[in-house]
Amino acid sequence: MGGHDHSHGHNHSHGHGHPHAAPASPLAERVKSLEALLVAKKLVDPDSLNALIDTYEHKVGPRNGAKVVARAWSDPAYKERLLRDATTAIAEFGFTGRQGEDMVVVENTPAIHNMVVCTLCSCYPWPVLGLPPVWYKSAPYRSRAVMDPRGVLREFGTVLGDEVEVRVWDSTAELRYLVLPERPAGTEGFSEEQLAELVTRDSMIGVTRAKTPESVP
Amino acid sequence: MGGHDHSHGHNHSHGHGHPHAAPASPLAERVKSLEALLVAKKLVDPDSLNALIDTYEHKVGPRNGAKVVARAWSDPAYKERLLRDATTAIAEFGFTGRQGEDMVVVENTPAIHNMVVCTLCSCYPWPVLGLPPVWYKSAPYRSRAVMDPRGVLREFGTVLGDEVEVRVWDSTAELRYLVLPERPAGTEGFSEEQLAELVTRDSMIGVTRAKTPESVP
Amino acid sequence: MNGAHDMGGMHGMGPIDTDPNDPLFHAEWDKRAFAITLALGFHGRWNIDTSRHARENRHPADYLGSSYYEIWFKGVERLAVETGLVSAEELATGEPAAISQTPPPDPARVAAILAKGASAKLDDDVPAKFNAGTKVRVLDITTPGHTRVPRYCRGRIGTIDRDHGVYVFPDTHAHGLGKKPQHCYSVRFGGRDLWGDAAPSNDTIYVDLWDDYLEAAP
Amino acid sequence: MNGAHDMGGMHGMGPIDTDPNDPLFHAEWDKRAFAITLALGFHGRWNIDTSRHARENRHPADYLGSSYYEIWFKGVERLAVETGLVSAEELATGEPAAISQTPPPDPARVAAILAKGASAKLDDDVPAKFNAGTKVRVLDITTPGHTRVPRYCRGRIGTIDRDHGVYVFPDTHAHGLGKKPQHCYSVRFGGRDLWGDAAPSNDTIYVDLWDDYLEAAP
Repeated sequence: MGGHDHSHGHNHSHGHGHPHAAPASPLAERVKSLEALLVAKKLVDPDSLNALIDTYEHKVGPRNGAKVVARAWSDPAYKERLLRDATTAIAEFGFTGRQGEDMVVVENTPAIHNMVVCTLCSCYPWPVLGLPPVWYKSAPYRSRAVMDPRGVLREFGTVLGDEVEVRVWDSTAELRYLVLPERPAGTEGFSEEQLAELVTRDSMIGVTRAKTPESVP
Repeated sequence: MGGHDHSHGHNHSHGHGHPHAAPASPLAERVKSLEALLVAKKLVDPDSLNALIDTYEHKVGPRNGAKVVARAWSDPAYKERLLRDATTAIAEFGFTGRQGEDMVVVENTPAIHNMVVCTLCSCYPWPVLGLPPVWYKSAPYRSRAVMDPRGVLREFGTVLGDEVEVRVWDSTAELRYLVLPERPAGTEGFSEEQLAELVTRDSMIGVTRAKTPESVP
Repeated sequence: MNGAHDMGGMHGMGPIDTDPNDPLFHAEWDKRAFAITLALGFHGRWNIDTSRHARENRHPADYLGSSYYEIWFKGVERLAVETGLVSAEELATGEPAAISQTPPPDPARVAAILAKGASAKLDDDVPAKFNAGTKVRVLDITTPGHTRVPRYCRGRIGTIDRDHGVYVFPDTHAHGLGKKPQHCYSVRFGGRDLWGDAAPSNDTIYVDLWDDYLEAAP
Repeated sequence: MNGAHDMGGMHGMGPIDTDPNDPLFHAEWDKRAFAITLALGFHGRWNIDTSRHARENRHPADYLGSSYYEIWFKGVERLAVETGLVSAEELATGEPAAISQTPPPDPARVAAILAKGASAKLDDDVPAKFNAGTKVRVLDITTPGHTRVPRYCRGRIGTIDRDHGVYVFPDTHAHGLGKKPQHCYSVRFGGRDLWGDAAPSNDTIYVDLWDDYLEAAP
């Protein structure tokens, strides 16, 4: 398997903007076959595989990040800690570890809009956001976020004034970036739990704003 | 058909270093169908299609360029004209026109080795060399000729000393480049016809040297 | 556009098939695709820059997954429809809805048409911005449209090697925006100026570039 | 390597599917491919840079034509064989020839392993070459190996925004050549310095880059 993998026969339609098309059956068979081999060789434990999937399907996801954001909106001292040393401040919630070992939080303001991309692969802050959405890993987003960020934002329905500075963070190293969205107007007196309801995954990647109170039923 | 063509189903194996694999049958059908349509609409004349194919399969090819090179090797005044104004000097043979309207000839010497590529598509001097070979149009050659020319030359069996300057000509405009290879040793007294036998297509692209008299039966 | 066609400097494309006896055409359909492209071009509905853009302007997976004449064929299909020579419905059904009112050239004239060609060199009296020997920097222009500046030389500093004269400017010509006559030069780059200090000191790369792509080196 | 994975600045990739409800996994096999990759990684036979290179180091047509977890799966197949965890014959036949002598971690420990992670930050006392506010030029390094400099910023001039501290250097770490501890910075580029004057004047792009990628701006 050294050198280049020139395997043929895989379903090329995946590359044409339809990454969630039904998989080519031969690939599903190859995955199943490798898993069986690794289990038979006692290299992996099936319970570990299930635990890994369960963790990122059900336990670790953007609700973690929403709690961090809601506290930063509520507690100026926490926000100050978060912007100064994000890793430690986020660890106060117990959100630590893999693909979030070293965190940076960047703050959106009326004058500055931040967004995050990984042009080279799919780096993403797992402990606070879970696994990245398909679009974040896709060629259209990775290719254009650094070159035409305002066009990308418009595609997400986010229209910025020309006077707003756009800052794009390309995650080329092991720093993982979380955007602190602007706190929506009309949320005075909201509890952290109420605020967290307004914080979406996409707003913490920086492609949308947080929800407004009016938009939440 | 505006915008991007996302057609699926073509044979992707062409892209994996096997550009001469048998074509996907649906593509052959599409070509046949378009030709029939264009003929029925009286937009193309079948005799013209045949004439075009016949021209570049049988009439225009690297033997043209070989005549130019052989004369430059034999006639110092011609060589001077060729290097000063290649278009006019080549037109003395009647080799003119499409994809050779404006020619440049670059001369190989013991100190300088020239080679030609078109990284952006497949620009090539048709009147003197005919249509380009598959490798010239291929991703491996186009990607590496400008970045690792000595490695590419080694793949063609052409090993240069470190002291030799390599000049790569990327045909990004409408100038078309022909390499004047070094005249091989041991060809004193050869006629132009004999010399032309030593001039290969690849030597005029600059990926090999001209043949030696010993190598020709 | 920054597309898959802009291949200079890419890794991973595999070895070169250097077979000197590899045939020019590998199937009947690729001969026909080649000839159709040239013959339909005789109608003058597009120029060489338009047709290059019709080939390169596609999803990189499509470009890299297509054979050479497959790309030509997809390009001519697109051009035929975009210029109205063929309707989208005719292309889909293969059934002609109308006969062309402008006949193609007589087959007897094909050889003469090819021998004449169509030079992109112009007689316009446009002054050159640079002289041979001048150091220039390639502008960092990024356009979704057609351009002939390879990415590998953008932002890099080179030296004007020779002035080819005044030529059609492809970035406008490909999009129906005129010939914008201007000088085209051969610009010489040191291999190390493009690829870093690991490149041999005596590799040089010559790229043909137009005035609009260049500025005086800072 | 300059591969298809280095996507910043490419055109033609089509629209973004912005559906906020698109599921993380789309088939059973991609969940399993994900979990296999992490679980096999617990053996410590490769690091994150090795595994990134195993995914990116393939023909661009293969990379662009594969779905996300398809690339992960091809990567872990390659790593398993290259590190000897699985033989090529075992992979081909699916039949185990030998049982592993080093057991995988207890499933009960998975959560703790994930929560601990593996920081690439190092305590080594290495001096920083640059300070925040310094103008730097990204070196024109071209390597067939692993690197984390996107092509779009090579040769460009930016400003050190902040010093992240000392980190593992991926170019050596991916190839078993050590951690080569050095400072990693966030480097700020103006959009116009990367894409030309048509870019908005107030677009800024921050790229994390290591000392070995940078020189003082000329």
